[in-house]
Amino acid sequence: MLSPSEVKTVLEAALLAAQQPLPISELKKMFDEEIGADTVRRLLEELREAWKERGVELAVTAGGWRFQTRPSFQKYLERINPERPLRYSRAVLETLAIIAYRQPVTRGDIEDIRGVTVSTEVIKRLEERGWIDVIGHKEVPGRPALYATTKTFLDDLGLRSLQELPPLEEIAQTLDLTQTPPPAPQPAPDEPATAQPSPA
Amino acid sequence: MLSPSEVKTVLEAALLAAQQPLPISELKKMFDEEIGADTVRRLLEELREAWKERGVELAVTAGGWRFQTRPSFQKYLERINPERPLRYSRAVLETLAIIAYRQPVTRGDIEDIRGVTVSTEVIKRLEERGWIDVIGHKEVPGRPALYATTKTFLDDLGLRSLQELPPLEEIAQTLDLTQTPPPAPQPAPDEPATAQPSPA
Amino acid sequence: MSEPVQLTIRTPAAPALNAKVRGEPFTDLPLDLYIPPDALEVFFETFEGPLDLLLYLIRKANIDILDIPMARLTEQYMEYVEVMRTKNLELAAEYLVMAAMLMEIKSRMLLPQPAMPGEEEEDPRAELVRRLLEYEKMKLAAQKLDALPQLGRDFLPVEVWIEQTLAQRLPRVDVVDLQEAWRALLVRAKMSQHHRVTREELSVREHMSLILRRLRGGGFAEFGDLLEPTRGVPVLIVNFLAVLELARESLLEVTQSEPYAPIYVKLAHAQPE
Repeated sequence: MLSPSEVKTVLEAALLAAQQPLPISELKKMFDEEIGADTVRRLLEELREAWKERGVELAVTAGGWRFQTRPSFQKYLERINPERPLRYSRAVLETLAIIAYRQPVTRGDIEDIRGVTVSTEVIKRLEERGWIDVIGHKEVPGRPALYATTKTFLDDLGLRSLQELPPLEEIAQTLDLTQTPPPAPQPAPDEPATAQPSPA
Repeated sequence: MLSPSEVKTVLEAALLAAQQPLPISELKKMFDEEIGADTVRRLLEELREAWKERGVELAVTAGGWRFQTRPSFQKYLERINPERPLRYSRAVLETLAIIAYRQPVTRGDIEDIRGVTVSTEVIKRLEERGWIDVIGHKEVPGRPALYATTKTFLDDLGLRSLQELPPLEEIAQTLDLTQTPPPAPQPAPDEPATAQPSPA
Repeated sequence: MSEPVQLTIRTPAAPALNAKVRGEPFTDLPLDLYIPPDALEVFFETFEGPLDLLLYLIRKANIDILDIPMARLTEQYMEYVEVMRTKNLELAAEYLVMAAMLMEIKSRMLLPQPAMPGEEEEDPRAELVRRLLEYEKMKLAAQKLDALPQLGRDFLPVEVWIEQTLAQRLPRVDVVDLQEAWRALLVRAKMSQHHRVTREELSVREHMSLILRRLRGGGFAEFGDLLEPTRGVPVLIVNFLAVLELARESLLEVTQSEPYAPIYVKLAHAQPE
């Protein structure tokens, strides 16, 4: 039979090692003896009290109890947890590129170009980011939504207009896919040569 | 300017939140003030002392300092972490031992020592665990891959370096058969029965 | 072969054997080794190969590994191999190679020995002994490695949640990413012929989006207003092309009640949203 303080030590170890918040019902499973939810809760409260002055606190979330760093320690921690820049998947990036260059487009158009189905998830992520929206519906059976990029998209990428996107021909040429060179050096009428934004 | 006890609180929070062991050089980066490696080490030792009676301990491995649960608490924790790595077969363990103690080795070297072919499966399991990797190729026909153990291997077994591997048992005093054999009947070198880990 | 397998191994002591049958360790083997046929397979599976089997025979019989009686060892080894063969157990080629090696060593032992020890001639058993010792070392090392506390199996890493005060982090995208994405599409689809989009076309497409946005309410707009003539000729032309393109793609309805009357434009089948 474990003493209350031993139970508390086990609870602490379990919560420190847990990958997600643990509800009391789960924590109770560790003990052979029938330990009441009330007892566990009281011990957790004691633990919380004991961690009060530390850089890590015991918090209750929707999913249960978990240890988490205190927000005020963030400034130290982020120096050694350099947040790896989040990246969109290839599916998201390609879908975005197609909408940017070929707008307005339907999901079907995107699928034609990518050659694979486009998941709702991908579209939703771009919509939630505020980078694309539905600007109408194509008058074909099913009336598919027409997507276009938004001003937020331009702002977030530091572009004044879509014309500042790298010209597609250039991209194609670097691949040596186009046989015929462009007929004349193309003077962009309304854009200085330096307008292409340099990525930060 | 942080007081030593504040620095200790930050160190503790950082180590509790870290995804992998942190070396002192990394821990130092959290502080604006120039805090010497010696000071950090002393504070870490104090922390280690402070955690002595808990279910979690501060350990030092090849990669640096890490909080980890104590093996004696595993019997409680595994009830709420039902997913556990499978035990490795003898083929996997012997292959690992040969790579650990004789690195860098080719698959051919491993086969010579074990006297049986080494399946790709075995090598793959160790690679997927992140315990071994290819560090080069031997300049012989076929350029076979040379395998060595990784830092993850040391970290996962709680070792600071290969020097801390369990010493190889000296089974016979000499391999030189031209010398006179040992006069006394050689005791069976088998390990005591308790040394063999009992399968779960 | 229905009769029980009878193996005779003269063995003064039975050292620890790392073999298990049905989870029960083989600790005390009788001197006359009898293994029930159904346990035999399990028994042989506990060997990791010929070296492992040889080591077992040597240690079991308490033979000095540095002075192996080759005739006896070879005989016992062959008995096991024979049992495996007669029981139709899958016999790895390595066992046969080892059998050949043992016989070869045995026959070389029969050759006249050099008069004095320490001469050039090496003991024919030297290579075998070297391999046996090395394998035994590694076998024991493997057991020791397995006995070390192992992350995930015997202990867990501590990794508490890092509470973020900052705004939710979002993936970064820059122009180069889009360029790369398009390049990837080109490489995959080799679509350069089909999708040659010029700078002008892009601006047309941009204005197509802008016009659709303006008409999203569902009402009519006057054609002339859509063209935004006040913004200069390039914009006017681009807008004109955009309206034509939209009409061609049936996205716009263009109506004119009579010649020279104002032209009105609205979304095709605009539905109040």
